Amino acid sequence: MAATLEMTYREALQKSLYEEMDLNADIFMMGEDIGRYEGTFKVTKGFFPKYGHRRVVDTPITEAGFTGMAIGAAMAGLRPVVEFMTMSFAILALDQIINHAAKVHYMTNGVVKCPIVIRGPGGAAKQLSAQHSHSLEGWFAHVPGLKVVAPATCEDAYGMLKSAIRDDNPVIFTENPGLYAMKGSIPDDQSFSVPIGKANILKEGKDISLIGYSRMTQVNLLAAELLEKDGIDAEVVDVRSLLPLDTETIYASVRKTHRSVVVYEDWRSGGFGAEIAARIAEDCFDHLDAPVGRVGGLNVPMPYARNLELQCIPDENDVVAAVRKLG
Amino acid sequence: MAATLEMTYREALQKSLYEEMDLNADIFMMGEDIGRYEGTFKVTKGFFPKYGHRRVVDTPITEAGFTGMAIGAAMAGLRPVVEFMTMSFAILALDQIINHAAKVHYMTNGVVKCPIVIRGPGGAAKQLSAQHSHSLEGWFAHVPGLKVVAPATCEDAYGMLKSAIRDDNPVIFTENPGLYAMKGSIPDDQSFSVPIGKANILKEGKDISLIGYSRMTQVNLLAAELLEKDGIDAEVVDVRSLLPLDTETIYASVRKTHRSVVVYEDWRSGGFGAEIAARIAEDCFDHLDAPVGRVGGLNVPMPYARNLELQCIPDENDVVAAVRKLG
Amino acid sequence: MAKSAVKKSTESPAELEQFYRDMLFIRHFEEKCNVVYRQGKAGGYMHVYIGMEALAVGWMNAIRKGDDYVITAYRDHAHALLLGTDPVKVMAEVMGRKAGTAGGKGGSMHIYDPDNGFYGGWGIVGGHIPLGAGLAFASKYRGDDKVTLNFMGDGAANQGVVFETLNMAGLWDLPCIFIIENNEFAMGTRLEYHAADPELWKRGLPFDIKSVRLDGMDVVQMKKDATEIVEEVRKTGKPYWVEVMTYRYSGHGAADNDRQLYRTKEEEQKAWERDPIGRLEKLLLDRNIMNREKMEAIDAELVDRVEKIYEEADASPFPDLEEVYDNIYSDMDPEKGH
Amino acid sequence: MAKSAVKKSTESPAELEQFYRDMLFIRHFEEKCNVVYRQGKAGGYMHVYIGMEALAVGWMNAIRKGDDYVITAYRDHAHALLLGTDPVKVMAEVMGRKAGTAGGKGGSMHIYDPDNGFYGGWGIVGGHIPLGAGLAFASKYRGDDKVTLNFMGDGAANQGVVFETLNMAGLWDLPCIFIIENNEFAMGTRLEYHAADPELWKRGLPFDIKSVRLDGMDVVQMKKDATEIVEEVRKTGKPYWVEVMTYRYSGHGAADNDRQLYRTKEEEQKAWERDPIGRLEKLLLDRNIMNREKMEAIDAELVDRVEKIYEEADASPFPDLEEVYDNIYSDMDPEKGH
Ligand SMILES: Cc1ncc(C[n+]2csc(CCOP(=O)(O)OP(=O)(O)O)c2C)c(N)n1
Ligand SMILES: Cc1ncc(C[n+]2csc(CCOP(=O)(O)OP(=O)(O)O)c2C)c(N)n1
Ligand SMILES: [Mg+2]
Ligand SMILES: [Mg+2]
Repeated sequence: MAATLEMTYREALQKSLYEEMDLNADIFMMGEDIGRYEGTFKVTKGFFPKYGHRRVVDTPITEAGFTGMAIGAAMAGLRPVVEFMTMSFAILALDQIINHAAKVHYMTNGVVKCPIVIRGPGGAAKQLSAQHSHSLEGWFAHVPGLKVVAPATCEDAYGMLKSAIRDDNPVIFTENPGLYAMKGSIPDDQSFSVPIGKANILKEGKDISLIGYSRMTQVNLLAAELLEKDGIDAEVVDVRSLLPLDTETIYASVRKTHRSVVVYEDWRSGGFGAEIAARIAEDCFDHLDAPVGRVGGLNVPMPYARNLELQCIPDENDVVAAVRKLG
Repeated sequence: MAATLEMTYREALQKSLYEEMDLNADIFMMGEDIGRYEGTFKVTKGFFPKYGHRRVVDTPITEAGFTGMAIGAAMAGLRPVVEFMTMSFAILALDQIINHAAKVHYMTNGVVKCPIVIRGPGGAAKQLSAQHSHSLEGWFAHVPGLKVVAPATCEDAYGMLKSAIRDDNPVIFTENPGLYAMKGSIPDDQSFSVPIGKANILKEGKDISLIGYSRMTQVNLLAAELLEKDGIDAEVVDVRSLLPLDTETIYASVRKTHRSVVVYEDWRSGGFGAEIAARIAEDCFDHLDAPVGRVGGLNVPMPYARNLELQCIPDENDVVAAVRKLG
Repeated sequence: MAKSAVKKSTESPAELEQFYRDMLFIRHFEEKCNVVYRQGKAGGYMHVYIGMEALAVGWMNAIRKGDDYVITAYRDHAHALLLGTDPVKVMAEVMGRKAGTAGGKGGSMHIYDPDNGFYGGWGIVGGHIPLGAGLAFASKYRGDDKVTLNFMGDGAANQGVVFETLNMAGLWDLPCIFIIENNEFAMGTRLEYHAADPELWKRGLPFDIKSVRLDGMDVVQMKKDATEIVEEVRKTGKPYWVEVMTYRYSGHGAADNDRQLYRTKEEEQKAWERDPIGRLEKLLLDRNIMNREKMEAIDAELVDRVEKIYEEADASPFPDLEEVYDNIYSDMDPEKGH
Repeated sequence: MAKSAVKKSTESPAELEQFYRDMLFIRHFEEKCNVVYRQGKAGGYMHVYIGMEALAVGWMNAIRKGDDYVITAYRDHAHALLLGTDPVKVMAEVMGRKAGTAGGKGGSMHIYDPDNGFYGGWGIVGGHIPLGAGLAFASKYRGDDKVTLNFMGDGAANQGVVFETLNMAGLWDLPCIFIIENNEFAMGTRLEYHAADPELWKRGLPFDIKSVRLDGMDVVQMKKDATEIVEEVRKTGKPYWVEVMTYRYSGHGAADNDRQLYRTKEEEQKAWERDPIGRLEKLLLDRNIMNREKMEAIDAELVDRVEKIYEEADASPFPDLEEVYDNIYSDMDPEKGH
């Protein structure tokens, strides 16, 4: 077992990007203010000085345009890593992502590949208001042709970004602004990577399965501690990959605990948690001692005032309350 | 009870549009080829000659731009009815719809209203391939601030379009290309309208609830006939309105039949049917004798070849099979 | 073509003093916003107008306030204040208070005041441009003679929807004035790095739209040029595309505290020589319209005024938690709870 | 500026005959597609190139076929055929057969053949334009000297993403030639009703991109102009914006059978006088390069060839049902079943 390195989620992403860019000269980065300005969330800090403007491309504020260009470059065999300043802005590039990147492999019946990674902070940061706080992973996970991942730990940020960059299909890689400064450890092993499509049990438990992804997995870990105090032994299932979705691991956990709550930051109604909950309810029907609980963001455009905003975003107490509700 | 008129779904939409435009001079229509060309699906046939280019505006092919202009006009008090040639093209205008139309009322804390209707054919027509066959209603129904309706009958097409146009909030009105030529009857009463937010039982039954919207409700009616032959008495619940969602009517049906299948044309994974199924499974848990079944479109970019395409779109046999699977 | 010829000023002393007070008030208001942000009493993204005051002052004095339409992006405090929005409400919104223009739901980026003709306050770069044209569309539809001022940044001028809108505005003759506040930077990206041709004023030409580049650091000239254009558009009902050269002395937003990543201290120093307030002060002194003492008195008065505005806003309560569900729809509640 | 000066032709008789055969082959192929569609053997949206043949023939003869990149929208049969794609595969795709370029999954709008440099075949108006620039971006990134031909319609030239792409192509010097196939209509909307200024060639100017308007009904001139531009772009590595005037005699798509909604029979008649094939025939006759008999012989030969292509395609099977799940991903299956 290799030694480990302590670093933040942000640094884990940077390490992954550095190592992949050094390995493969076809990889380049594209995005707004990622070069000279080092990125608004500083994920790309240091890359422009090292790789220059050829491989670290500062773009105009034209999300549809530069995303489409990256897709075309990928069709020609390059391996672009596109950063959205916030994933909310991907809304402007959805046609490029969904109608072009996601479909070209199928529409050419396998002749053209589109190895592109689209990454950036998804979900609410702090008081960015209604237009800058979207969680779009559920929309992407609805689209055949895309892969969608949402790592919750430093190790997965490091290992899954490598897999995403090496993947020959378009991969949506969503980071949560609340995770960037989180510390954790990753194996000191450049050959390490985490496959796309495998969920992960972060804490074993026998009483209930707390199922989530991205930052909500961290919230579930906190909730599990609170539940511990009430003598409830919760299992924390980190979904990690929304498309493909590892139902096997999820179902195994639910069939063991017979209870589950699905937790996601996106608007509760119509978020991807609904799909996960619907599948559990259908495929684990005979194993459920209680309905599949759901905790999602309030169905509200994100308000600016901090006290209102905090209400909208699920936290560990909301999870505990949902668990209690199941009785 | 007023007399009724026989007409197609398309004619019902036209009748509704004519009557509303005659009633209120602030209403105007905007879209690609809706005027001189009469609309690709001919829904706006006859309007240009009658109202002229002031109230029937032919636009360039710039979905984001003209949708945004309609939103601005609505903010100024006009009542635009925007047609998308196919709802698939709404993907190019999503930022305008979701970040602007849907949020302005909240971001101004109620000061600005946005009375706009966005309508057009949603779902697969016939061999339009991957880029022209989207069902987007699930995405829209995920967004607080929007209302989303999907009428399945001529009467609802007529009555719900009136309610949509009279609504002071942005309403997504999705029509299915397969419904335009369908014949039906509507009340011969210009004051008639169908409120947004109420589901409708189209056929009563005691054994199972078939829950769907738009064209899939017609598919469910056919499935109900087939099931009849096997002595299964299905209840057909026409959801009609996705946002707001009339869970009361849906739950009442499920609590009566104890069995349900949710049917939708959109990709199965992550479609709005998942939300409906998740809610039933959670809120009707103690009333279910079987898991909530789901029938959705294949998780495949729509292929061109007719034999492949037909495979992707749910039909009555798929529904019957799903019912049987529940045992 | 690019305008330059500066005409002799004919403004009255009173009007010049008003320009001075307006610019200085905005400057102090924005500086206070920066302090408030640093104190943690405002959050998220907040963008101030320091350095650009002459631009908004010139244009807002060229229209029929409250009647004509105005819309802009997230750098929106100045536009609202000049249109007559209660400064306490603006400050309260910046601080996320119930008394704010949007009850604390919008914040700095989303100030609105339709009663005074102000339609926001938008956060998606370029996204509000078609909305502005839609306001102008409504004017034309109704046959009134309102004019719409549709402001955007130099970075926003690259967004596709802007060109889509220009084409329709030209095609349908909409009384809309598109105004680029060219402060030479899009966040950390210099004009030369985001525009193929930095002369953004040319972009209206292919749509048969009158296009011009103006100086936005001379409030007197700005007001003159703006008045000419506004009156022409009111008469012709046709759109206008205007690039106005200005500069922001502050960071892109309150969270941008490393300006040296994209420009040097020397460059900023040089830019200060163009400071629109200093420039007007010189004019006022040269023409003996105002002396230093008077200026200092006005300055003190405005600093004090802004302080009072802040205190009143700061004394006002945060929104009640239940309000989170209000005004998503005009006629119904959303589903409640997580 | 708008080009006009027609230079004296220097094409060899052999080359001129090849132009003739190419244009005539496309014409007959497309007419057959219309028949196939009417017979119900093709469905969905299908758009033919009748009237526009000289445009594609001119450009495809100006590039390094198979090496340079070509991308266009849904009106894509001609481009593929001229690049060397097996006509049987194109016809089979139009008919939704397994033997098609995309195994029947794409249909008429989505023909692809990267081995011959053809990258589609796209259905979202304007959506492929940034992709084309991305192909050019790859050339520049790799330092090869490929040129990209990026075709679009006059209606597509209004889409915002086109302008976003022009700005980046100009900003980064991408070897991309943007070519507007201006056939005067966007479906049922006449140029004058969708463009503020019908001179679309001007739209490259604000991005510091060389821009020109050309005649697309004279195959000889088209080939000459195209060659000049392709060679210049190959040398300079800079983008070019080209508007080519042409006309479509057919309906917008095979489903458009009421052209009188947007143009008169007289107008169409007049347009036929510009028919690129008739025009070349006249030249061939005037120069005694070919006589009527020879022309009729070639015509008969090509009609026969197209018939054989159709028969071979029609004899080929439809895709197997299981194939519906193939090639969504390069390395995994989707979830199966409803
Ligand atoms: C669509 C979109 N992309 C990116 C952003 C992030 N962002 C906010 S302001 C800004 C720079 C805009 O510069 P400019 O248009 O020149 O306006 P300025 O801030 O200089 O007034 C960026 C990139 C955004 N808000 N919206
Ligand atoms: C984004 C989008 N909007 C609308 C359509 C429907 N549509 C297909 S072709 C077309 C007209 C395009 O005209 P033009 O660009 O001139 O190309 P042409 O067909 O004349 O070759 C329209 C409106 C579409 N496919 N994509
Ligand atoms: Mg700027
Ligand atoms: Mg055209």
